[in-house]
Amino acid sequence: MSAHEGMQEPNYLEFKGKYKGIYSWIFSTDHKRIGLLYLFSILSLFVIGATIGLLMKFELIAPGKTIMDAKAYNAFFTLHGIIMIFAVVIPGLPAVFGNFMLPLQIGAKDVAFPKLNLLSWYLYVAGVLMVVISQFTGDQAPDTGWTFYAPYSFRTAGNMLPAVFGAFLLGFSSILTGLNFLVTIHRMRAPGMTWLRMPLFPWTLYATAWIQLLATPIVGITLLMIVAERLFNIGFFDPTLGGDPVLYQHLFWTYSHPAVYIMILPAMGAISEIIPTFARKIIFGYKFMVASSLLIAFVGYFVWGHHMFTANMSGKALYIFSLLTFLVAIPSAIKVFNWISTLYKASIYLQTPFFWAMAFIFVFMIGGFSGLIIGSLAADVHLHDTHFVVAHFHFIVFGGTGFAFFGAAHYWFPKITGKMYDALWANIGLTVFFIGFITLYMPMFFLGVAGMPRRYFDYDEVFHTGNIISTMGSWILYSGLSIIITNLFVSLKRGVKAPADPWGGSTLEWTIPSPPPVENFIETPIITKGPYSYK
Amino acid sequence: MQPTPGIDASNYVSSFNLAFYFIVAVSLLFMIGLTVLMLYFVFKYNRKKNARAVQIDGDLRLEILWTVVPTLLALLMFYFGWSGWKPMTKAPDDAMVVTSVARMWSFSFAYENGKTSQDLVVPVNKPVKINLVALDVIHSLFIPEFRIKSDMVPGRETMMWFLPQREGQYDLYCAEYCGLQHSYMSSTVKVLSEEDYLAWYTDTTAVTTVAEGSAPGSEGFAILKARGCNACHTSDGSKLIGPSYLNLFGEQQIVIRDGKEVPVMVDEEYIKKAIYDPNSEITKGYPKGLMQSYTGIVSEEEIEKIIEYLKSLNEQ
Amino acid sequence: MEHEKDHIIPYRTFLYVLAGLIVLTLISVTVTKIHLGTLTVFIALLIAAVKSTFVLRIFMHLKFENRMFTIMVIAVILLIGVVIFITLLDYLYR
Amino acid sequence: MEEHRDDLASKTGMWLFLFTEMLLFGGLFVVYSVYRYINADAFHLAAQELSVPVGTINTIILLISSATIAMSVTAIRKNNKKLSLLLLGFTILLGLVFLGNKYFEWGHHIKENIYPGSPVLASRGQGDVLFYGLYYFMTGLHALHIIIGLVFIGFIARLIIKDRIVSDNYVLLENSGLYWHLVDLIWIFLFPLFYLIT
Repeated sequence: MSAHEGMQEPNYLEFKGKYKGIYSWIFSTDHKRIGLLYLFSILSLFVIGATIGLLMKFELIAPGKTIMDAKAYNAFFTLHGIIMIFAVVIPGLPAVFGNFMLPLQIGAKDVAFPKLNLLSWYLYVAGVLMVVISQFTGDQAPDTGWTFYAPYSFRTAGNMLPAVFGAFLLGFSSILTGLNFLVTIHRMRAPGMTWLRMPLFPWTLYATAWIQLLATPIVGITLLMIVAERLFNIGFFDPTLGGDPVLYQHLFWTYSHPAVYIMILPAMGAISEIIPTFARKIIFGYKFMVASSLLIAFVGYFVWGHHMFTANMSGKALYIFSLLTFLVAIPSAIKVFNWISTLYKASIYLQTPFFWAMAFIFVFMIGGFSGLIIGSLAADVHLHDTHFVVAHFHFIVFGGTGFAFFGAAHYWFPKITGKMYDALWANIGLTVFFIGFITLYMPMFFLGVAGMPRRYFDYDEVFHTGNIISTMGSWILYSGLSIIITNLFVSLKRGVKAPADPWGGSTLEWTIPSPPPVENFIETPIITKGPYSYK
Repeated sequence: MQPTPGIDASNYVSSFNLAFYFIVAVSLLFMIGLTVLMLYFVFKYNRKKNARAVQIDGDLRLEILWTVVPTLLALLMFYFGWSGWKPMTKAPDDAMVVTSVARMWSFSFAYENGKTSQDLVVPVNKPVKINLVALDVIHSLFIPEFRIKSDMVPGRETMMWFLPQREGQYDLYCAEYCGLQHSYMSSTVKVLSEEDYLAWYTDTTAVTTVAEGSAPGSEGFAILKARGCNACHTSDGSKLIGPSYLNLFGEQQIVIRDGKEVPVMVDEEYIKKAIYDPNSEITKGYPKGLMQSYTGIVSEEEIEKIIEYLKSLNEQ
Repeated sequence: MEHEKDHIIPYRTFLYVLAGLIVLTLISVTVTKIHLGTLTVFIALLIAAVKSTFVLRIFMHLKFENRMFTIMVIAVILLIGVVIFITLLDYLYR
Repeated sequence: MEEHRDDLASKTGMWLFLFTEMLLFGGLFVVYSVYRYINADAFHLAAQELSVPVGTINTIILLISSATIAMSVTAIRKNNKKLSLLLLGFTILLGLVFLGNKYFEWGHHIKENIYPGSPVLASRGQGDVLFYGLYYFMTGLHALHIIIGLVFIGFIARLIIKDRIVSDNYVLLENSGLYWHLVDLIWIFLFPLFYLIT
C-alpha cells in the first residue's frame, strides 16, 4: 500500500502521484491538497468580493451618483452578498482548514470519502461559475440582494436563474462537505481518541456539519421553488396566485440563520485552538465549550424568525423567536468567558495568531452585543433593515469569521506550507486591518440608529458624515488586507523553514513534520490523554 | 419647522430608548470589563513574566455563575423589548385611519374623505392607524423619528399605528429593498396642529389644480407627478425603467404583443391601454411586469390631461 | 462486521411486512371514504406513520442496526416536525 | 491504492444523505401544511379530483418494489446471485410501471388544461392553483427521485453481474436499497396528503 517505506516519507506538496502539474492538484483526493484548492478559490473570490465592497463604499462617499448608477449598485450588492455568503464565509473555515486539519487533529489518514470531497470542490467551482455566468448573460445582472426575496425575485428582469442555481450548487457542495466530516469524525478517530479527547476545532466542525446537513436542503428546495416559480408560474410565493411571500422568508431563513452558525462555529473552534496553544494552558471548561457548540447548533436552528420581526408575523411567533434569540446568545457568552479565563495564570507567548484571537474576541463581542439589540422586539422595529443590521452582521460574519480565518491562516501557515511567515509584516497588516475594520463598520451603527435604511444607493445629506468615515475605513481595511495577503504569499517563497511544532502546540497536527507527509501519520497515533495537555 | 426639544416625536420613542439603552449599557459594561480583563491577563501572564502556566481545567461554580447571570440579564432584555413592542400590535379604537398604498417606487396616502396625498399629513396628539397595502412587491414603511416600521406585503392587509406627539416634518423611507429606485422611494410625514390639519383635510380641491403655472399640459404633469409615474418615466428622453414621455405621442413604437414584435402608433387608445393594462404590450427593450394597472386610480379625464401634456412635449 | 452475519433477514419477513403494508394502505383508503371531519387527516397521517415505521425498521433494517441510527432518524423527524410547528405558529395566530 | 473498507462508514454516509433528502421534502411539507391550513376547503375539493384507485395502485407498486429490493439483499447474502438480479430487475420494472402511471395521470390533468400557469386553473381560484402547484412540484420531484433511484439500481445490478458485489461485500446494494426505501417512504406520505385527505 505504501510505496515509500523507510524514513524518506515525501511531504504532500512534493509527492509525485499519478498526475503532474496542475492535474496533480485538481484530480487529487488528498484532503490537504483539496483544502488548498479551496483556500485558493476562496481567497480569490474573497478578494473579488472585497473589491466590490470597496467600490460600493466609494459610491456611498457622497449623496447622489459618484462612480456608478443605481442599477450597477444594486447588482453589486447582490453579487457581493452571494459571493461573500455562499462562496466565501460558509465554506471558508470548514472547507479550507476543516479539510486540512480535521484528519490531522483526530489522527486519521484522510476524510472518510476522499472522492466525494473532491466532488464537493467541483460542485463549488460549478456553483461559482453559474454565478459568474449570471452576471454576463441575459438582460441584466441579478439585482435582488443575496436573499432573493419573493415576489421581487421573480418580477425582476435580472438574470436570476443561473444565480439561484449557482447558490443551489454551492449549497450542495456544503452538504457533501458536512456529510464527509460527520462520517470522518464518527468512524475515523485514532485509537484512544474518545469523544471527549477530541480537540475543540473538530468539535465545532462536528456541530457545523450537522447544520450543513440538515439546514442546507431547506434552502435548496426553496431555491428550486423560486426557479419553478420563474419558469412555470406555479404561485408558491406569488401573492396574485395565492402564495405568501412571507412563507418564502420563513423557508429562506430556516436555512440562512443556521448558516450564520455554519460560519461562526468553526471560527470559534479555531480560536479555541489558538488560545490554549499560545497560553500554554489547558482550555478552561472544555466540556462547557463542547456543550455550548452543540447547543448553539441546536437552538440556532429555531431562531430564524428574528430576521422577520417587521414582516407582519403573528405576535406569538414574534415573541417566541425573540425569546429564543436571547437564549441562543448565552452559549456564545459562555465561550467568551471561557476563552478569557484560559488566560488566567497562563504563560502567554505573544505571536500574530494570538493577536488575531484577541482581536476576534473584541469584534465578536461587539457583534454579539449588537445582536442582542436587534433581537429585542421594540429596538428591532426601528433598527431592522437599517445600516445597524449591516454593521451587526459584518461584525459577526466578517469580524468573527474573517478574523478567525486570518488567525487560523497564520496559526497553521507553518504546518501547511512548511515555511514561517514574516511576523513583523503580519502584525502591521493586522493592525491596519483592525483599524480599518472599526472605522468602516462602527459608523454604520450610528447611521442605523439615525435611520438610514440598508441597500440604499443614495441617501439624505444628514447621513453624509457617517458615510465619509465609513468609506475611508474601507480604504484602510483594504490596505491592511493587501498587506496580510501579500505577506503570506511572499513568505511562501522566502520564509524560513518551519519546524514541526513552531508554537509548542499540543494537538496531533504538531506531532508530524511540516508540511505533513502524504499519509499524514507514519504510524497511527494512539491517544492516551485529552487535548491541550501542557506540563 | 424646528422640532420642540423635550417632547418625543412619537409614543414609541421612550420604549425604544428603554430597550435600546438598557442593552447598550449592559453590553458596554461587559465589553469594557472583559476587554480590560483580557488585556490585563495578557500583560500580567506574559511568558516573560510568568514562565510556567498553572493548569486549571475549569470551575463548575464559575460556569454556573456565568450561565445563570447572563440568562437572567437576557430575559430582562427580552422583557423590555417585548413590553415596548406589545402596544404596537393593537391600535386604539379612536385612531384615525389612513390607507397607505405602496408601489414601485412611491407611497401614497388615502384619507377617509377620499383625499389622497403624496405626504403623510397627520394631526398632533391623535393616534393614527395606517392600513398598509403593497401592490407589487414587498415594501416597508419606515419613519425613523417615530421608531416604527412595518413591511407592506402584497396580498395581505396589515396595519401599523402610532401617536405623533410633536409637530414637525419627518422623513419616511421604504426600508425593504424593492428594486432599482428603492433608495428614492421616500416621502415626508407632516405633523400639524389640530387647526392646520383640519384646514388641510377639508381642502378637498383636486390634486390636479395644484399645478404649477398654467402652461399647456401642466395639469397632466401634476397628475403624473402625483401618481409617482416619474419614478420610472422621464420627460427629457433619458431611459429609466419605462420609455420617456419625450417625443412619444404620435410616434411609431415597436411593442411586444404575445411574444411578437408589432409596430404601433402611439395614440389615445394606446396611452389608455398602457395605463390600464400595461403588461399586454411592452415597448421593445423594456422589462415586463414592472408596471401595475392604474385602473380606478387614474380616471379617463385625467388621461386626457396627461395626453395634453405629452403633446406639449412634442412641440418643444 | 461479523455480528451482522447473524441476522440475514429471511425472505418471508419481508413478505409478511409487505402484506401488512398493503393491508394498511387499503384500510387508509377505506377509512377516508367515511367522513370523520378533521379526524380523517389525523387517521390518514397516523396510518402513514405506522407504515413508515415498518419501512424504516424492517426494510431499512433500523431494527438490526446500531441504536445510533434510530436515534438520528427520530431526531431528524422531530426536527422537521418542530420546524413545521414553529412556522405554523405564525399562521395559526395571525 | 486499496483503501481499508469500512462498510459502516459507507452506510452512515448513506443515511446522512437520506437525512438531507428528508429535509428537502421537509421544506415542501412546511409549504404544504401552511397552504393547506390557509386554503383548507379548496384543498379538500381539489383533492377529490385525483384518482384514488390510481394512487392506491401506485402505492402498492412502490411497496412491492421496496420489498423486492430488500429481498435482493437477502439473496446476495445467501450467495444467490441469480435471484438477487431477478429481484432487482423486478424492482426496476415496478419503478417503470409507477412512472408510466404517473405519466398518464399527469397527462390526464394536462389534457383537462390543469397545469401551472394555465388559464383554466387560474380561473378556479387560488386554493386550486396552490394545490395543483404543490401536486405537480412534489410528485414531480418524487418522480425525479424514482428516476435517479432506477439509474442507481441499474448501476448496482451491473456491479452484481461483474461480481463486484458479493455475499460478503454488499454494502452498495444495501445503500441503493436504502435510497429506494426512502423514495417509498416519501410516497407513503404524499399519497394520503394529495389523494386521501379529502
